[in-house]
Amino acid sequence: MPYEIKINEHLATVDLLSREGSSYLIAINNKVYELDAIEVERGVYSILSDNRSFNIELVAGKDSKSYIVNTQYDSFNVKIIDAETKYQMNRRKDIGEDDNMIVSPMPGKVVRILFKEGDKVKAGETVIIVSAMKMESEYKVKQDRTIKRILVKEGDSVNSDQPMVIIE
Amino acid sequence: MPYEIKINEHLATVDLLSREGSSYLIAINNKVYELDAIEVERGVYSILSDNRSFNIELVAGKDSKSYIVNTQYDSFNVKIIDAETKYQMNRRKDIGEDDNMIVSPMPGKVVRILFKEGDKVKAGETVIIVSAMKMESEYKVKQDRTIKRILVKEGDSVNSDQPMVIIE
Amino acid sequence: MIKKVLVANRGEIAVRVMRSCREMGLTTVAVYSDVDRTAMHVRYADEAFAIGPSPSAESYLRMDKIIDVAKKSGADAIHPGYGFLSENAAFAELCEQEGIAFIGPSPFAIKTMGDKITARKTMIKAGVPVVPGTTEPIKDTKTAIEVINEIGLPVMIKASAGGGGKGMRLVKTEKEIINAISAARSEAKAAFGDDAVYIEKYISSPHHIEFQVLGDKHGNVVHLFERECSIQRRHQKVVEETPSPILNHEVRMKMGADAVAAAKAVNYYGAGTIEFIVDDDLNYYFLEMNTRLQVEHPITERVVGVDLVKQQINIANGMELSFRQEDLKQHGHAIEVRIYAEDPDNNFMPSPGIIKHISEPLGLGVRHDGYVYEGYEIPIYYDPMISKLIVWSESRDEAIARLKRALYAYKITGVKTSIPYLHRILEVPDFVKGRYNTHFIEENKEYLQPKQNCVDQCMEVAAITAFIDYINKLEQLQPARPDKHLGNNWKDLGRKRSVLRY
Amino acid sequence: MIKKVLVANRGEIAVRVMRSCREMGLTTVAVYSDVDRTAMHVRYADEAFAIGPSPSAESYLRMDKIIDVAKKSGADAIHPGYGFLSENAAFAELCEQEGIAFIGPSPFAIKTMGDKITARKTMIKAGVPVVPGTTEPIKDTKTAIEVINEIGLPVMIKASAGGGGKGMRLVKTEKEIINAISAARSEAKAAFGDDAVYIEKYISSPHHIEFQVLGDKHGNVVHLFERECSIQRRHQKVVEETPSPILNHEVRMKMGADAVAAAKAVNYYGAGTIEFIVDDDLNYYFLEMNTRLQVEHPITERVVGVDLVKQQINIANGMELSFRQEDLKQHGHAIEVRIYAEDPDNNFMPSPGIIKHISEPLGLGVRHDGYVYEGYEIPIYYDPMISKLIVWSESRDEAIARLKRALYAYKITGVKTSIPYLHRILEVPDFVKGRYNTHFIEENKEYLQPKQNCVDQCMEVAAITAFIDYINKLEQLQPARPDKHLGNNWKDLGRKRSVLRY
Repeated sequence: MPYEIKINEHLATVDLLSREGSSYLIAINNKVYELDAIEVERGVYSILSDNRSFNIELVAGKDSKSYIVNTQYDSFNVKIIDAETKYQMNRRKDIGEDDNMIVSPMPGKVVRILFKEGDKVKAGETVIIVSAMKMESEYKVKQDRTIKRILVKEGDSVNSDQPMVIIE
Repeated sequence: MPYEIKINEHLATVDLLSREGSSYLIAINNKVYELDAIEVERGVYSILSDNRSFNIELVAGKDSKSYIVNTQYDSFNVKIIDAETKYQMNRRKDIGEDDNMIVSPMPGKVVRILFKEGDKVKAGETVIIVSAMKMESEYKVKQDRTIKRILVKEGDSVNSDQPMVIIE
Repeated sequence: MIKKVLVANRGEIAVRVMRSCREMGLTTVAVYSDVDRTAMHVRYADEAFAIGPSPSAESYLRMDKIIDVAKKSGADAIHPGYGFLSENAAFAELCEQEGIAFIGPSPFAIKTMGDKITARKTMIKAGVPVVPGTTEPIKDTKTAIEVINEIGLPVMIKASAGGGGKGMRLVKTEKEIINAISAARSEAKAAFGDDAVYIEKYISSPHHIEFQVLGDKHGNVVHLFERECSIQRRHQKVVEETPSPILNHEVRMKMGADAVAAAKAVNYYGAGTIEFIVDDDLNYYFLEMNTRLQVEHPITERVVGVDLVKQQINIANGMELSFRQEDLKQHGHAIEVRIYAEDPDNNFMPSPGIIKHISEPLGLGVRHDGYVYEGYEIPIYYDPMISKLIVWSESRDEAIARLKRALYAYKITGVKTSIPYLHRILEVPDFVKGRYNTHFIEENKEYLQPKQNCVDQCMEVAAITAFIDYINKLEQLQPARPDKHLGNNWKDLGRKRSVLRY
Repeated sequence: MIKKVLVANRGEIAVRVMRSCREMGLTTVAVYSDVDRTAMHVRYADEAFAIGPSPSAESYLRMDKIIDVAKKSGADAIHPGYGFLSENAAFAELCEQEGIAFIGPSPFAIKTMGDKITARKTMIKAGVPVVPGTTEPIKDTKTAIEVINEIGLPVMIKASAGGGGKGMRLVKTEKEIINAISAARSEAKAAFGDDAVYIEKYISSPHHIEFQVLGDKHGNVVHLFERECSIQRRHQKVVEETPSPILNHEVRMKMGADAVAAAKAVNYYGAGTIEFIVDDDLNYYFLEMNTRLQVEHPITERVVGVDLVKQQINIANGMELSFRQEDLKQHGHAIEVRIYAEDPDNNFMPSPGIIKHISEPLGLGVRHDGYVYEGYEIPIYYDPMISKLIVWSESRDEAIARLKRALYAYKITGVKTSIPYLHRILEVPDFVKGRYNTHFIEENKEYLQPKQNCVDQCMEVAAITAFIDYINKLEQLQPARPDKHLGNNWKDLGRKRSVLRY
């Protein structure tokens, strides 16, 4: 049974053709890989493919189907798309995309909010400043936007992944 | 509820008096310790007792009640003795003590067996030679003994903790 | 003689100081804030004492609490590390009053060098070259404008009490002057409670080169050569190396002699650093003195062969320096990079979190000074530096190759790190040639952009690995249900081999 | 020029060789036996090829398979590491025939030095002092007795083809002679398929001191000074250091010149080691030459500042040595200890198994060459060495203190290691004074006995920690049942803080 898989912004089809011990025959977009894969350390796989040696680190994403995958020099976001995921992806579209929220990626403290609800902001303008680890981070919008709701106030502590501002 | 605990060959009584978060008040043989204990790495505890800092490594023993405990320079065998353990200890005495077996502590190959069943061996004599990791290890008896049963033969592969010879 | 040392710091520097104490047979005492109970310095020390809540103002900066622990524990000396109380003259004085040895310079030296304008005057008196500019703090905008007109543009406006880039403004054109002055003053006021500024000639194409000095309490001062620290991002050093690729023997010796003169001008004892600004023609000017151990001290230790922390302790013990200037030589080349918990591909956003996995680089010519371990959570309250990687080799080229090799093997998951960014710096032609100044990062933005190094196969292998992990985990959750679609020959043996053995 | 190197080895040395290859920009090819699929050298290499079952005779010693992988992968050179095929002249010849560069000496040099008697004759011809003894292999017991009577007791009987202590017998009294000869011969026959022995004067109180040499293909040979390797257990080195605490400058220079003469006598190129036996009066005699990289090469690298693997590769490339004898100096003091998976308190029983947890020592002056990682299983098929810890410092005393500090921080659980034993060696007065010979271990048995260092509190804390772990685990297994006896104030917060955060 082939799975759909999302690698950064690319979609691919992956299919397990056969397996014996740690040897896998896997097709990705109809290209077939024969490889030996062993989890040698917690979250670290040693992969031999065509005698090339790869060390691949997997970091758990938000759910059991999401991974951050680190190769030697690069990092990819990989998501396995099963039926449940597809359903959730469709549903999420209805309540607004992720891009419509400014989310704090880590714990910190809100230093300044530069706009109020209803304000129009231009591409590149800073909306909110959060301080963490002795450094202030400015969160900007990439396109012209309108501030829909502000969920925090100056001085608030925020947790990681906490939505702070909803924009549209 | 006090527990009995065996440290190498010593027996002690341990009792948890109170606990708050990672702070423990524990009596060992009526001597009271106030300490802060946190498992900081898998199997490694950081202990602060009377402001002294200890790093204690715990390695699982044969069951969930047995530990090898490593302090900075020493290593102790610690066993928590609950009702089940007491029962097993009594039972084991009936079928012969551990000392009455020569056990291979690691995987290897039997190179030579120097006696046969029924032979009498003198203290310090080698009974069996096992090879592993490019080295031959000789297993001797500490006191005058009689070979009761030999469970392996020369050339056999043995696993770790496999009994090889029963003596009496 | 010192027997028990309280280390009033945390992170890698606390552990590094304790290592030298241990080698000297001294007992170590750690202090820790709430969040640092599980930090490595607490685990490494012989004794550890809690000193309060996580924000440093309530713990690591609380002189009273630290002195209190010193007394309770019977510590006869305090090593302040860098940052926190290391350049606080009041703290050094307090230690003195309480009869505890402060492992650092005299309060007088800290005070004199801590104020940029006093330091400047002292240097002029000592005959050490300084950047043309004001000698008095300027407290009003009008005087500032006059002075700028006198020195001539471009100039740099700096907070008198400042450091770390706060309250600094570059003025290139006349029309920027007024805005720049008021911005610098208000920033200085906010950051240091003092809006006095001073104004200096701005050196375009500047190199930041500093000299390590050591002085004892008997008036002997030597320098341990230079460190080239021009690669900076937002005034924070990123890569340091020694010897500097632009110095020659003659200028090095002259600068070294001036560094010694600078230290002698304040009767300096302990370890200190004289920072110089150097232009492309190797004209150099005194910038400031750091009256403490520097983050980048290991490259000097490696090339000169001296343990600077042990020297600090010996000096605090009143011992004379065991070497003279002519005994010291530079051997080979050392480079240090600082590894931060930050996301270089996302505006260097700090990335606190739990270290899930770490593989440290090993082998020939590699020194690693860190403090994190698997399962450790990097807290949000302090500097996000994880570790310092220091390499040495006979030649600069080989040192760069070795650093690349070490970074290749250095793996941390759980938090984002600056490792990929450091890799890119090492590839920039200006760095490879050793031709760079403090504008390096700005001028090489293009080179420093994230590049996708692996395409096709590598990306596909990455995706497949995630997929394999997913189906394996799925399999483990459903042990009873035979998954027909998982292919043939599904054997116990194979399954055992492909899961982690713990 | 070499572009792709096959490393025909495993363990720490395979990884160490690959590190230097990576620094030189060379692609690396690993070979592995069945059990080594997950070994670090496979993970570190760019490419990896399976070569058969786990016993080395069926994999790492199979020349045909290794040559086959070299061809398949397009490797243009093979580095043999140490052990396995590194001193196999037939393999070096085979590489030559197949047009693959063997990174090592010529087959002629390997052959000449590999046979102890030929080597001895060659040395006598070259004017290098040798231990008084036979020059011809002795194949019968009668001749052996005659020769022994001629040389005079004590003598050492050694297998002609031998090494590693096999087929060796010390004879002190007349009545031991016959038994010793027949034992040595049968052991030699069993180990090497050749029962020829030779007989040498036995040096009581001997020091084992070896000189590192490097030769190029243009006839240049230099030495990189000595390594003191007298601390041996069952003829296996345990601690090595450089400089030797007993040599003086004059003897060092004379021995170095003889080492160079020894290498030149076989037109040596590549890295090699001349082993000398030295008595208390600093009389020295050629013992043997190791025609490969030694386990203990890092201490030379540290003190002389040369990457020996890179030199080997440059030499194999036909390049001339980039330095002359007078360019080489010894800086400071380096010590290496070998960490084995063995139980020093139980007759040094090998202790294979899974590495459950490892904390590697870091910081100033510490080099660590290892290959294991958490979750890795040390196999039973090969040498049980886990890693080498190398420290450097300005002085020998400080180097010993540093090594103690590094061992203090080096933690491995899952297998027993020799770390506690090494600690004890560093405390032995004879070692501290630098007054030791190859009888060190035997003569200091008492000092090297396991000592219980911690009593009372420490033992009680150990027991309590196990108890805490036990009650915590019990608690986690019974989440629904509130355990009344577990004391008051049982709060979620506290529980969270005291369990591991992953």
